[in-house]
Amino acid sequence: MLHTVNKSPLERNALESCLKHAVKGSAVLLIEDGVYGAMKGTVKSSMVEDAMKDISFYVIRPDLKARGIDESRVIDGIEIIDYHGFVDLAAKYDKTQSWL
Amino acid sequence: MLHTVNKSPLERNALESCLKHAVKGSAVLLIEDGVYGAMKGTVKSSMVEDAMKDISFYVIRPDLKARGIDESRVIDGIEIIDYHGFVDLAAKYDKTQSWL
Amino acid sequence: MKFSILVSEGPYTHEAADTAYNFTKAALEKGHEIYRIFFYHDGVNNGTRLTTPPQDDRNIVNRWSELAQAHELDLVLCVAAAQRRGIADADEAKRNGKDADNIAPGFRISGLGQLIEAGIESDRLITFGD
Amino acid sequence: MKFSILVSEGPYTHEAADTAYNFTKAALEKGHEIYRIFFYHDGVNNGTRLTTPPQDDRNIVNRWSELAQAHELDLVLCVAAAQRRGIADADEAKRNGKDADNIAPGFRISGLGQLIEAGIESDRLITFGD
Amino acid sequence: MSKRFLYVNRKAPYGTIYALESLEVVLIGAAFEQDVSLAFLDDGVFQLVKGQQTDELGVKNFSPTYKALGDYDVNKIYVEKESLEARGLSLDDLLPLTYEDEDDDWAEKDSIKLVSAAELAEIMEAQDVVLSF
Amino acid sequence: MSKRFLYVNRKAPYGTIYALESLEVVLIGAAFEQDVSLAFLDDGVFQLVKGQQTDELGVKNFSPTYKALGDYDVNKIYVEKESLEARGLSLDDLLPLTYEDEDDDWAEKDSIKLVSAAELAEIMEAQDVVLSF
Repeated sequence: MLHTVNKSPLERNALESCLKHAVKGSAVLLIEDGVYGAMKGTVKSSMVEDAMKDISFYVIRPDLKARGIDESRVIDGIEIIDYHGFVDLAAKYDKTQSWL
Repeated sequence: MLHTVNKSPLERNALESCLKHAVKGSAVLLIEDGVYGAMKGTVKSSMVEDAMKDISFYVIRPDLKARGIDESRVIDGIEIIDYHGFVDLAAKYDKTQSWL
Repeated sequence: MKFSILVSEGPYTHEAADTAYNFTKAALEKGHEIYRIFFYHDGVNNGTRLTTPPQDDRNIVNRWSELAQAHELDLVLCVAAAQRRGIADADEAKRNGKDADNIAPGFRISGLGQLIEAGIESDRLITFGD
Repeated sequence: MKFSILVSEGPYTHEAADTAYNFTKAALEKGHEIYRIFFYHDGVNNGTRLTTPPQDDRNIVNRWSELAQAHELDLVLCVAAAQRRGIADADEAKRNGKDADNIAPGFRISGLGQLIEAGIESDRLITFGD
Repeated sequence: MSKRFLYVNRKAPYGTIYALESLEVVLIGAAFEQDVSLAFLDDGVFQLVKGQQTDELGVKNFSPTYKALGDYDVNKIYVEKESLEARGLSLDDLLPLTYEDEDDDWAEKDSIKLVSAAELAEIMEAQDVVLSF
Repeated sequence: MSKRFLYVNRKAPYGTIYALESLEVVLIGAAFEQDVSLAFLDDGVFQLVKGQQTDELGVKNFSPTYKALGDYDVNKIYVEKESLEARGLSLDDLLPLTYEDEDDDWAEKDSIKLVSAAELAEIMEAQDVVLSF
């Protein structure tokens, strides 16, 4: 399954709840304000880094750039994609769950 | 100052941030989904109980009742008020800050 | 005491519109003056007369219109926010080349200066939002 | 592959409407089929023709209408959600005794069954909301 | 061929309309004879708290509608244990939701199934369509 | 008599419109010659991050407008230290916001003042009107 998270992990519990419910082999795509979850060096970074053992992480580049987050600040191993990549993920995984 | 909080402390950081910025002698009014912050026995109850030394807490009864939260579940020392009480608080304190 | 209210969310989706209404009603009942109610962000959606809520639910828009009429309230929709979200009176519709308007009775459209002025002129300004 | 999209928030206030649009455009560019775009909750506010956004900003409503025309998209506003929020076509306006309607070109109003049907008939249903 | 639909509820009632409008989708969806489940986790568990009284707030109390779900053959209602516990709640605090099991001489049975986060994760993974509100 | 207005910004930009529409209020409010301050805390500090590029997203980049605030005599911009640190940010990551001090021979000075949560609490308490978006 592909999970999308569009909330900042510093404001809401959506990412944390998502990671608690994403099984091994699933993917998490960070979109909109969710891209703050892809940043290195925040108080929530380790939560994502720990989850990367079992889950693939992706983040939307147009959302990163709009917010001034340079790619060098993205946690190593998170793949940066555009909307075409989002479509590919949505097609690859059999279903999508949005953590609103 | 009167602070109002309308978000569940179990979903968002609004109550926590409010309590970090409420000085001694100020008041916090829990409204809308913020009334979940008035409940005993949740993982966030102690945060409120600790803050009660310096801050007065109030909660809106119509919001508690709508959500099925019996008054017996409200943390001791939090005063339960209606909208007239809200108006009185807004008049008593020289300004109101909404933690949206 | 002189209160003003800022409503930042639309009807039904967030409770803000209900809380703002309940607060306003209570303030009036206690003899306070409501200097102005300013609708900003999605709050401008409180001012459309095209809503048809279910019969067993409250009619948030009509409730504002009736309270405004009963107490001569000044209900102001922010023009910039209203343009973004498609709330227009006859003048705005004409200016923007629209073939219809949808503002509800008792509301008027004006600028953000009306919010600042409310903050200056009122004893208290209370915000209800998300 | 056959995609359907659920849009749960209105234009401008939340990014959901932008992400849904960008996703839809990308899916079409990649040759996928968009079976339906269903607008629910405040999402119905994407379908009002009365918006007038600032000239230097995107026009979210027109963008949907143009994409619908170019690709024969099925843009459906939930009738119950639209009634609550004041979005009406000519039929709805007449039925509910309203003197105006505000639906934008390319949108139609229908029931929630259209969302369920989209979930059944499409390979993927993706939700964008708050 | 019927699809497995899961409705995920993570938001508290009344503060926002999502709980109410989610329920409207579930009721309409019940007519389509798909395999329907509901999940309540995080603040979504508050939707099922019993004793809701909305008259003073002036809004519609929609919680009785949950009790009608059994009549619509919606009887797989998963409530997350960890979410309840974090909120100081137990099953006793929730609406009693039941259905009559036609395969068991119409015996009345509980619709609510208490599950762990790990179990809920597997339930989510087993669906065809997941709708979140 | 002028009032002390504080605009409190706690939300990230672009995900929601609050940051942009808050800035519109500040610009209009600047014409009223009140005593104006802005506070950025929690995710609000993200509003001031430099290097925002919105062309790929297809929305308006409003961050240059913050740099114009000094020209409107809006030069008390409080940024919370704890909020920056929790997000792995420092002042170097933020837009350089300055103003020309007419009381000091129009010298260019920093508008941003880094404050602790405790200091910000006192600043909030010292206002007449607090607007939160």
